[in-house]
Amino acid sequence: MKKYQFDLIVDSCRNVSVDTFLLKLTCPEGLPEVNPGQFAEFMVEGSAKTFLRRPISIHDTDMVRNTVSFLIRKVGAGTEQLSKLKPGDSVNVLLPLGNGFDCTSLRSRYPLLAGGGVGVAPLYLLGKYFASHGISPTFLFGGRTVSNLLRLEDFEKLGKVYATTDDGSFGERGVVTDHHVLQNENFDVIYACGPTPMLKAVAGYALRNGVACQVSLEHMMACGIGACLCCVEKTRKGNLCVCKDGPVFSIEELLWQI
Amino acid sequence: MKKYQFDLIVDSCRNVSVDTFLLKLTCPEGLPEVNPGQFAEFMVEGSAKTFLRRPISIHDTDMVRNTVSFLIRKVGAGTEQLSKLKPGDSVNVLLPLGNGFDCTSLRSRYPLLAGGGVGVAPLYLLGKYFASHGISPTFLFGGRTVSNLLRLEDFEKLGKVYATTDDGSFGERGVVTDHHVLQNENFDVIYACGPTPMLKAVAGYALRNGVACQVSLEHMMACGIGACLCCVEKTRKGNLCVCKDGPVFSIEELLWQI
Amino acid sequence: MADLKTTIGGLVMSNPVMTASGTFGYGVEYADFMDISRLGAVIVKGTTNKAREGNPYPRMAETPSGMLNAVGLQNKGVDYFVEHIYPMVHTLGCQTIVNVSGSSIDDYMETASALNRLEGIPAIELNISCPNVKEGGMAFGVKAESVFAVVSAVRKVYLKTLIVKLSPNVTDITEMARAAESAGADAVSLINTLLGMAIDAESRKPLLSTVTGGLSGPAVKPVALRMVWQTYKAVRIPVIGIGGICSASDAIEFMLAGASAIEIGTANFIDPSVSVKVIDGISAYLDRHGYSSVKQIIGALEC
Amino acid sequence: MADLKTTIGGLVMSNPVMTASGTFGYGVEYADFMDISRLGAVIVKGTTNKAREGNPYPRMAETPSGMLNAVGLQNKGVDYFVEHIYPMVHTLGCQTIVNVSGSSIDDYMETASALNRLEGIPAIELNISCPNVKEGGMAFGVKAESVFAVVSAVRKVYLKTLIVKLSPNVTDITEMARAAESAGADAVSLINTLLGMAIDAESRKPLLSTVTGGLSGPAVKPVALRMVWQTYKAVRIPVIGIGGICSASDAIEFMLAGASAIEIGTANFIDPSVSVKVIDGISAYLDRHGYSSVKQIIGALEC
Repeated sequence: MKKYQFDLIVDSCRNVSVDTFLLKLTCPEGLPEVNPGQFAEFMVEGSAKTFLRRPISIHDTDMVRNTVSFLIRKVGAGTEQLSKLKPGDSVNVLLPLGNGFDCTSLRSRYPLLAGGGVGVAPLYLLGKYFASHGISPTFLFGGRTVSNLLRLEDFEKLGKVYATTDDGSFGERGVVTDHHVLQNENFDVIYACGPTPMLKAVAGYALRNGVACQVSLEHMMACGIGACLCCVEKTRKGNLCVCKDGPVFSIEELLWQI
Repeated sequence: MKKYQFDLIVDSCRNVSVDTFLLKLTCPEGLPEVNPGQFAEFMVEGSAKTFLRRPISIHDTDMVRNTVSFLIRKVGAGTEQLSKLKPGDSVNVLLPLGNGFDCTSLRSRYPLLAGGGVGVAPLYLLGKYFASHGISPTFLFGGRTVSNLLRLEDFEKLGKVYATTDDGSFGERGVVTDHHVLQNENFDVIYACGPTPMLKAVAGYALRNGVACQVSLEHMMACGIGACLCCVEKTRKGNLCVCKDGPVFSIEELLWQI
Repeated sequence: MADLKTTIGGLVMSNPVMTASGTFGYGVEYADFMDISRLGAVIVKGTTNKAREGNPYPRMAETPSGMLNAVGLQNKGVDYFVEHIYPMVHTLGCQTIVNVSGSSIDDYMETASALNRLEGIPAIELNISCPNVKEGGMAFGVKAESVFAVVSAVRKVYLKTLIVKLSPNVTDITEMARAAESAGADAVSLINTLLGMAIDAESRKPLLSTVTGGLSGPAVKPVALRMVWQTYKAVRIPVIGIGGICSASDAIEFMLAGASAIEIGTANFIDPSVSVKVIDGISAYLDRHGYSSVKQIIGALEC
Repeated sequence: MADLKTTIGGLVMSNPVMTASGTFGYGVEYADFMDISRLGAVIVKGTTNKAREGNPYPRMAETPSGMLNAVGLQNKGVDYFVEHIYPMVHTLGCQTIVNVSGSSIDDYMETASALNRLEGIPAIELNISCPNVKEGGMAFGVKAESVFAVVSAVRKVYLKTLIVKLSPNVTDITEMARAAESAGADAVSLINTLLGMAIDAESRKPLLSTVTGGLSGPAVKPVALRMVWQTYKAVRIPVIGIGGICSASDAIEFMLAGASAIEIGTANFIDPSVSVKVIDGISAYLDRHGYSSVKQIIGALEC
């Protein structure tokens, strides 16, 4: 897929939780096609502490209005700076980058979309894809506490949403792999995005139960396009770039000890 | 004089010409006494291109409202960034720094305040000093063109204002030392601030006519308080720091070839 | 419009702007963002005689105005390059130079002679300054005798333009440049990365799997500029400037200090089309200052 | 609350935070902004046997995340220091260390022995790494033999704590550190500035009157951290870390890499009260991580 360097215009930037915001950008040149799970690299201006671009999952697109949205957690100087963007501001973005989730060749009829924390971000576009193809996805989200569970009401418009929290403040207490829905239902593919321990737990469940599983990794990146070879993950094919060969991998490709 | 490090609050920030803005800041802790000709060092946040503070002349103070104003020309990344400040923003400032103009021991009764471009900035507070002491100062300002002459109407409230422009678009055509007022009047002290060639021309006039003359220098600075020894000017007393021993010098102290 | 044509030994380029090894892939990665045929040359990533896995993740850390990397020469080896990559890059309409690294003189010679046979590769850049491999790499670049040894050996088997990429991690870079020159190098390029390190205070762990890595980006530009200036005065062969170049002004500063051409590295990660902006900016500068050729600004610093 | 007490040879400090020579005047310049008696020590500016004018203006250039300086040891000489400055700094309630520079071994010895007589000065820092003077300075610091020679000579006449400040402009800083150690130094401090350069493209002129100058600030931190880590593993005497420290986290990183104490330099220009923030931040870090003494984090990097 052709990659673009765009100056996108901020349509809105609003908090959705204490540390997370939803950034909606307009693409005057016309938004290119985006696969669920692809990401963008944001130039961060106005911060002496950020030098490199910041890779951020694409959360949603609107091909009619030419808008693309990002669900971003403030984790450092870069995302902090992005949270200060105001409507009308311009931000330089490379997109769409990487390979997204495999939604077609796996022919899933009963997919589980598992997200941890802000890892739910790319699952929205993926859920929309399934919903638009007549498949109702199941979402299973985990967070430390209820405020880490993001945009639940929006996800509920696409499919059934289950949740766990470490402190039991919402959904079932525990981590996503403890949730009863995994015992009760037979999903045919699991798509997961979130912190590595959560991904490994989900991958372990998938392996044990013979379910296909795709995980989206979040390595630190420099270029975002496979040039610098900094964001590698060791795989059966050797060191692959998460930015170019990922960020989504089938768990069989990975060498995780699970 | 004791120096302070303050987080000042932006009261207003407005353009006064195409490349110059007036920044008015409030000092919640109470503004300390400032001598005309002293300066402040501004921390510039939100710019990857600026590392050091920016030294800027104090343009005006209001001891009742605890405000201090700066007339700033956008000449680079630092001043550009400062121009984006909005009311309510906070900016870290060291002040008052350096020694200002000698307004007392020279006992001037008929002072000329000569400014080139944005070099008029410190002359406003100096003019106010004289006006408040019953002395009407004469201002003589030079600029490349009319738009380089700043806040003329405000200076006119303090004293008579003469001007030159290189292109003759306002006042007399030429540079300040060409102005007829220098032939017609007998000033007893000249206070000058502006580009070095202008200062040297004014100093030459003063020397030839036996008039006391004080010039404010604008060397590049790092610390602003006499620690780094970067902003030195060669004087009869050796290398002196413009930040600490200046920025105002009597021309007899300097080793200028004039 | 001023003439941007640039010559480095037998290598003729349409302009002095190249992309640095390891920062531009094989060129094709950037084809969506710019017309890579406009570049003076693309220097493709460090190639060794045998395939290398590189270092474990994490290999990168962001630093003030720069970054550390410890990729460790991940590549599929020269044979793979010759068979699979060369045929592809050859069609990109862009001059391709191969950066060559190794752990022994024999390694370097083997890779260089394999590349010598490729008609479409007019030059190699000998990387004797990679700080991220355990053996060889930088070890060759920090002593004049070993610089001389490896360059002489490669010179015997490589007959086209031989550029030697120097390490800044030395007391006197002009010694290394002179050694490369007397061993027959056609040009020297500098600087490679400065050896650096980053730590996470909270976890008390290094940020790179290899503990140390190579520092690049605008942070190192003042050091690079100084070394280019020193080297320009010390050797007769052309100097290629590298180190934190992000703009036409940066590139021009390197040329004023004595560089005949420049390489853009880390800046490609920030702005994938930066190199064409640099080319256009150099052209505009030359016109504005009344120069008819880019050659007129090489070493034109007034001091 | 964790114990911040720090020992460097015979020098005992209330905490490991010092201010670097040339960045903090004589301490008094900063007294309006902070309580300078809270510092571990103030290292006052480079002092030579005779007065020095320093280099012509311009002496400074801003660079990405850093600055170049070429002050060139402007100072009034050791006799002036003894007569006029010492009596004043002695009353500031703050431990004062004098940075000593010179153009010859005799210069260094003369200054060091004059300072040896001052009861209130518990240590000197021997600057064999100033890049901004024509003779001496850095020349002494880039060869192990001359490091040994100058440190041995000074050791004979200076009986209190002798710190040797090392230049980063070398191939192997551990060689210089070992030479200083074997010549009797009580500690080494590193890094001094990296030799750099800046040019104004439009005027085609260098930005410094001396063309080259010393690079400092966050830009050099990765290099400094690496050199401190290498040196910590190479010598038994304490290492003092310097290079771009702007925060408690930066200071802690240096200590984890092996520094027993640290110096804050360029950051003083940005925030004149940064050093007390660093002291408080180190204290908070130690408490948060359950350390009872700052000594426990020295060299505690896990790798």
